[in-house]
Amino acid sequence: MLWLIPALPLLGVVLLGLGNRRLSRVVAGSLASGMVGLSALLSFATLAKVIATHQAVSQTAYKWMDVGPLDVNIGFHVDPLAAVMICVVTGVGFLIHVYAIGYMDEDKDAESCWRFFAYLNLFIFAMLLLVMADNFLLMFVGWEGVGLCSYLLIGFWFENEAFAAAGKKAFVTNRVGDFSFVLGLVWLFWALGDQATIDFVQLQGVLQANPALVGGVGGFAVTGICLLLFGGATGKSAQIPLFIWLPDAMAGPTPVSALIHAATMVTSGIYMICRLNFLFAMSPVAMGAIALTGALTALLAATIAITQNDIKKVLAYSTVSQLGYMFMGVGIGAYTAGFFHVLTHAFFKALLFLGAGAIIHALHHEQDMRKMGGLRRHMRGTYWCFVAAFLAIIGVPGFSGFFSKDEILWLTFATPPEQIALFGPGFPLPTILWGIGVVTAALTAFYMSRMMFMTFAGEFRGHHAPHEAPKLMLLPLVALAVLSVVGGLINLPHWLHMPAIEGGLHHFMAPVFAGAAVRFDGVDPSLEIPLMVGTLVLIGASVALAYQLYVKSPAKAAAFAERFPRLHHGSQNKWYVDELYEAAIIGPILKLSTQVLHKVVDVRIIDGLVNGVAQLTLGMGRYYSRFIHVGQIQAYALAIAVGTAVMVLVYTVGV
Amino acid sequence: MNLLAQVWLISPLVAIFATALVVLIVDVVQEEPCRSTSLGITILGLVAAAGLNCAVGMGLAKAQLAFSGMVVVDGYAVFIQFVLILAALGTLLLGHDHFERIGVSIPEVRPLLLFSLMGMMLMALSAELMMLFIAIEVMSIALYVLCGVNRSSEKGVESAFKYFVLGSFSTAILLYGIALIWGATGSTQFSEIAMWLRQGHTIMGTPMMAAGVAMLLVGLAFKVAAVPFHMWSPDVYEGAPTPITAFMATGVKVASFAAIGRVLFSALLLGHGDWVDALVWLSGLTILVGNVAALVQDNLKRMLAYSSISHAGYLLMAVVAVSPEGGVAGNPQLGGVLFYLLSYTLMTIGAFAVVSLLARDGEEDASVTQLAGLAGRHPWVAAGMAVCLLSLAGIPPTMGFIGKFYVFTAAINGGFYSLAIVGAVGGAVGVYYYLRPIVMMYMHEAEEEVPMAINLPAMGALGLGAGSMLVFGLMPGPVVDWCRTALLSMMGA
Amino acid sequence: MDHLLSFVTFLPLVGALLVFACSDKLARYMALGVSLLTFAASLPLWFLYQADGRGPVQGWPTMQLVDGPYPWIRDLGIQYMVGVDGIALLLVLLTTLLTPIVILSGFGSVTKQVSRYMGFMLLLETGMIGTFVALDTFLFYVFWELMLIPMYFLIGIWGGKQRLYATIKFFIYTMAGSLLMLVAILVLYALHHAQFGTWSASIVDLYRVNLSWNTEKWLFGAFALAFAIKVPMFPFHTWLPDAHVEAPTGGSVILAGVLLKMGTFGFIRYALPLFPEATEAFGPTLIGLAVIGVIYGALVAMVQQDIKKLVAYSSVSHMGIVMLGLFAMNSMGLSGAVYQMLSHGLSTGALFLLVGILYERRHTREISEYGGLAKQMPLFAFTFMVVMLSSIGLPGLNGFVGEILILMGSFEHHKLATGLAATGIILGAVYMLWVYQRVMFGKLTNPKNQDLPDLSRREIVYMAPLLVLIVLMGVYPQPFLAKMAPSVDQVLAQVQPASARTATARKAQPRSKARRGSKAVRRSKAQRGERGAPRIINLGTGR
Amino acid sequence: MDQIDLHIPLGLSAALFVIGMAGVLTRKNALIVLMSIELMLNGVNLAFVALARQSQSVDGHIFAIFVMAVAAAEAAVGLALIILLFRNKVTVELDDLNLLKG
Repeated sequence: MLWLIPALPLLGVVLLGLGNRRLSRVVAGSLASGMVGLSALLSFATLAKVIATHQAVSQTAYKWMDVGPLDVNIGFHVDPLAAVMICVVTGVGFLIHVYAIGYMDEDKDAESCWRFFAYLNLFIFAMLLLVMADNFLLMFVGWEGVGLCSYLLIGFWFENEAFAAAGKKAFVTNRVGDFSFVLGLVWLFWALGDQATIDFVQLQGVLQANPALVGGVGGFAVTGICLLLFGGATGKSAQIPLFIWLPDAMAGPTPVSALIHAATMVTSGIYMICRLNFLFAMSPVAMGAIALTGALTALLAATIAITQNDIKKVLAYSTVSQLGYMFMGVGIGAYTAGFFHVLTHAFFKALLFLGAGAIIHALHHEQDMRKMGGLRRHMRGTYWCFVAAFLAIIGVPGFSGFFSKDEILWLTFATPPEQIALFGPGFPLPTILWGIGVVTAALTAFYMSRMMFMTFAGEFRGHHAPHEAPKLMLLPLVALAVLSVVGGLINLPHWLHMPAIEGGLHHFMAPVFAGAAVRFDGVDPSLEIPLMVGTLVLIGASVALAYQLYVKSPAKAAAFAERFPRLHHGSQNKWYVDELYEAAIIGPILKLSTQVLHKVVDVRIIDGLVNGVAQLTLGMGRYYSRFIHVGQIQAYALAIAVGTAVMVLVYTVGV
Repeated sequence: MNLLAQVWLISPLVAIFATALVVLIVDVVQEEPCRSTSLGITILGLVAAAGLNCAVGMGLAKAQLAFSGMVVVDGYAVFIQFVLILAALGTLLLGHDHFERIGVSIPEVRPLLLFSLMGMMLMALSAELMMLFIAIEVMSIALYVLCGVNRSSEKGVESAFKYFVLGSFSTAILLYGIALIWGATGSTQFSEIAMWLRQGHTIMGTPMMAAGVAMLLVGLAFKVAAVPFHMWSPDVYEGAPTPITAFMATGVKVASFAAIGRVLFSALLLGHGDWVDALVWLSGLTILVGNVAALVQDNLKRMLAYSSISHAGYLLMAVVAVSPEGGVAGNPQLGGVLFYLLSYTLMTIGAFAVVSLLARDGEEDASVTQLAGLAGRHPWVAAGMAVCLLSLAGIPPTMGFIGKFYVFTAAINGGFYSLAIVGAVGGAVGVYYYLRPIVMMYMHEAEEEVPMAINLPAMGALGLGAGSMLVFGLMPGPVVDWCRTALLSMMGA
Repeated sequence: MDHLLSFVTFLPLVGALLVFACSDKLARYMALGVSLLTFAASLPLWFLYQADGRGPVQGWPTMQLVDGPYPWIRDLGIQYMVGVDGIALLLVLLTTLLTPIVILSGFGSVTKQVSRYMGFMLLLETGMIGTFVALDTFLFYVFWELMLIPMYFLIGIWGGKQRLYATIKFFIYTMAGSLLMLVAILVLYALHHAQFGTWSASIVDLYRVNLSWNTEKWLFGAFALAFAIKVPMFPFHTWLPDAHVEAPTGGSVILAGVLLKMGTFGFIRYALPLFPEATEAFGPTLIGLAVIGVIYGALVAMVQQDIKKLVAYSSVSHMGIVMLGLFAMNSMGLSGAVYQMLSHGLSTGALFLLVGILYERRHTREISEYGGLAKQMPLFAFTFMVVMLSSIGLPGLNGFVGEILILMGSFEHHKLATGLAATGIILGAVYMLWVYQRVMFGKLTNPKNQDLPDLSRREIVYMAPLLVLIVLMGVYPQPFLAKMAPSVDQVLAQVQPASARTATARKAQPRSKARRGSKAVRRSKAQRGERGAPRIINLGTGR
Repeated sequence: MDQIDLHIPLGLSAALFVIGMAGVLTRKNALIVLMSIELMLNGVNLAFVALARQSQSVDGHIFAIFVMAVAAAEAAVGLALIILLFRNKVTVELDDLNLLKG
């Protein structure tokens, strides 16, 4: 019954498509949610089965293509990793669908709601394909499918040029990643030579049988392949250098941001790396690159987030930053930790977005935090849910975010340098990464508190009075709030000394990551607690600072900005990355195409040559008829005479 | 062999002669020349000649010399005579009421045409150089007159005079060549010249012979309008009345190539010695100059004149490529020349039929632009013209393409690769000007409606041309067979 | 059944003759009927063709449904013989499918000289099918040229403002190539006679001709030029934008859908099997051109202001990918190439139809004239979206299958080229999404677009089958791939160069006895004798 | 019979022929051009006769007669055309014949 899980949302798409205009918002919404809900149930059933049997479930639908050495099925393979992921996708997805029914109520063109929900369902379908695929190509189908859906959903209000442009930007940026992903995939395929396969299970078998195929651990081939694949991940999961699309993606309706650009799609990069852990583990260099990229992205995004005023933008950059954490986690080989953060992040970030959505909805699509404030009183429910998420993300002990983030930080610190030998084994990369991680944690705490205070604290600075969100929207919030509080339980750290339940996720995932040869030992475990405490102190401090700047004396904040205008503007303008790309890449290419390729090469040179030849021939004709064929008998006779003379000479003298 | 048998062999010629006389008398005795009767008689005569021709061909076991070796009758001659009669027939049809339209009403046109036809047929028959010379003169002198038959037209007279001066000039050269060859070999009989060569003499080896051959070739090259001896043809074609132009474009070419073929194959034993190279050059030049010069012609007749020059080039290509030894046995390319001649004749007749339809009240300069929008007014005429032009351009599925295929194969089989490539390039160039009338007819609206004197005989000629292009383009088999046997019969001789 | 193929080939011709005679009103339905009949007649081919069956041509099992040989010009050893292998079969079906669609689309757009238009369309169909099925080089050439004439008229009569320039350019460009090809064919034809003593233009006989390296070089050049112009490959592509822009919708669709495939098909059927060494030697060059074409086409397409020009240049880019697959010299690349030919035919054809639909309503192709249409014509926007996605190779749609197969295939031996060509993935998305955004999204500003009607029922009818196929061929390509697989391996077996092909070998070897030693050895007559299965075919042609 | 050296008569004939050619090429008057052509033919005749003398056969003489006859016919037509020409153009200068060109 595995195939039903993706099939149901697809069925939803079809039904919605057939129903189209005729379906009201509620009908369309409930149909879509129903489909996702059903597949959610199936997913949980599958998860239960996997947990119970400790066996991966797999199923082959039909043969997709069989050409030469390539033999691909439409087939699904659900191991613990996938099982958990599909539950998150369908579960969170379901909640967000429900939420969307409420959210879309005042959409300008109510009759296009069906479109919205169809896209959402299509997204769920694609995402499930990505997660459940048993081979590279099918995964790639989902991989691009989610990209398409995000394109469609970002540009959902396509009458707004900017939104449409944002959609395009997202798709194209993703394509850049896909380009690298495909090359990695192809290279891997041929590297395997006679045992070429793209089936994940077989692939793992082949590689473990003889790693020499890809040049052994740290081999050139494997490093190249891993880097290319990671390139794909940077596109999908908004890492340096391809993170630019995610903030713009906030143009889409907020539920979309919550589902696609926080909870699920953007984590598919991490998921892919976890899936291929056995491959990535073979290339320390690539691992190092991944970890470093993750860390830097986390830091960069955080620095931008602290100055944004658009509530969704803040969340967007915080997402990018959190994704950076995850990559740092998987980069150092702490796959479970990384994936753990994927889960918790899915809960609290979705919650944050939905909360933000509720606020925006309440304020009639006002997103500027400077026009908010004092909402604590107006929207209690939303407020408390928001608080839960807030505490989770800044990593207050006991909340889900704390456990996952802390595990990543500790393991980063504990990683033996030679395992992420990007700059040679001697280089203390782990420590540096850890440092970045801590700083980022502090920054996170700062900008999140800033957001909290600017929206909920103080007096309301907007116009028409806000109202609490409708039940339909509140329920998912509550559900997610609960999850973000208790989510940590699934993988409690060992220092709590609760052997019964500690590291649940860890044990569950163990078989998946068995192949990855990453070990954390040789570092004194007793250091873990002090480090953690240190981090907590920093976090507390930054919260306090934020309180100072944004509640106690808001003037200070402005003054602070005055002090360092460069930094402030830089941060506010996202360090001008977009402008850089525009100037360095897009502009030149367009210029080249128009000015050189089209106007010169095509029109002038090639066509010029073609027409030139034609003109030359015609010219010869004209010359002949004007200057040679003059109409004088004796000229003709002369031609004959000369011709005769030549012939005679040639024949007699034999010139 | 008794005289009667010999006369029987040349009976088609006799028939034509008789017809000519009858028509002459008929046209003269009637105070006001009644076209249809004389046309009827002429056509009857031609048909009769054709019939006799077939009969002679049927009864022909092998090549037969007649009149003490002056003429030879073989499959080759029969085929050529057939094509010639066809050309004459076509000319008569398309020119049916042409002369009235341009205000020429002298009775001698048809007799002269028939006399010139006799000359042409004689060229195909002659087995001896002097005979050939006389045949050429018979053909030419009649044509000189025909070109100038429109006495009121300056162009007509000019063309006639140009043709006359240059024609007799080249004839003199040809004649000198004959004299030298005779001097060198001691005979004007083709067979004996061949014998002389087989005895180990070579053309290049004997200066007198070499010079003679060179001048002979020049004389013939002039008749087929090969570059650089071509310059008369565009002027003459343009100036002469369209039907006469058609007749020159078809008949003269066919007859001259018939003569060239016979001389080269059965007298000069083509393929021995490198004197052929000159012909290769002629062929290449002719193809290129003809096509390139045609590009810029707006006058249809002139354009067709240049096109016929380029076709002469392709025909030369076919001629030089056919080398008797190695080839003869089952070499399918042999028929190339003849097949090309036939297809060329038919499509040219078709094209000129349309040109003649454009002529009216003394004015017969047909410019390409006059065809504008023809497809709208006379779809069938346009279609026929289009087919003929595509065939001239050598585009399948037309007879013209088979002809091109033929000569190219011959050239390549003979190892003349570069010549074949020149031919291909020329063909590509040719496409351009062959398409221009089509563009006019189908893709332009007429700014000024050019009236067309649609008449049944002319349409018949067009139909004959276009129709055979398609029919024999799709199933050329039988014609191909005939051509091959015809040529073999001559080379066997 | 023996003559089914010939029937399919010549039915449109007969139809054309009838249609020419019809009145305009009748002609429409007449033509539609004939083309539909042809399509119906061609469908059985799919079922009759047994991918793993054996055709009558000895040593060429994949060549089936053969009709003939019947002597045509006995003297020249020219015969009528038609048949299809898996590759030609699919292309024939593509042709018979597209023609009725095009004719239906012409109902609205063609107003003057309708009967002629329809007649030429049918004539064209015969030409195209014939080119795919001909098994005699002479026959092939006849059909090859026969295609030109109707297309020439279609562009010249029903085209846009610059139609005359465009159509003559198209005709002469192609003619120049084909004439040189004709010369090359004739050289083979003469050599065959020289070596075997019989005259035959049959392709199977010509496969057996032994060539000196020097000859092979030049002949390959001639063939490659003719086909490269048709494909069109950079730098022989400049006729395409003009022809496409000026041609009427139907013309563009057929041009992009089928005629361009003639070039690639020519490579598969003629240039590669006839000249394996040359293929091996010049492969890199052609791949280089193909890659340039991919990137160049995409970049130039990106900056076009005219939708049709944009699509035209995108064709250059896509066909570049196809060429890359062709010269990958392994089953993945070649299958990918063929598959891409099909999907390009469908998606680009559909694109031109859509542009035509716009043009019919607004009589302009300037992108700037449009904007915000998605609101006004949602159905149109949806169709456009699907087609666009298929053309940029979105996984799950037909475009992807071919593209990925080609990339995977070509990567084996041409890593750099593949890497460069893969940028097409990005660039394709850029220009397509960009034009979509400019045409469909944003506010509907231009008052002229205020009340454009959405797709009419007729338009839906002829777009639907394309959409269905686009999805089907993406979701379930295996049947198509299975149909062509043996034929692809057959071709590879004939082209199989010396350097052993690791991956393809696994699949291709069983079918192909083709293993040849070093160049030097390979040139030797003996070895040339049995290179690839078809080398031992003898149809006993000629006398 | 005493053999004579062929070079003299043949040389003379060649000279005649070339002079005739030169006349055709240079003289502007149609009549003179016509005469030049006759001159060329006479050159040929001389060659025939000379060669006949050498090969001890009468063929050459007969050929010469032939040529004269034909030349006469040609001349007749030629003169007629010249008259026609004069009627049309009131001149017999060859340079005035240039309607047809290109």
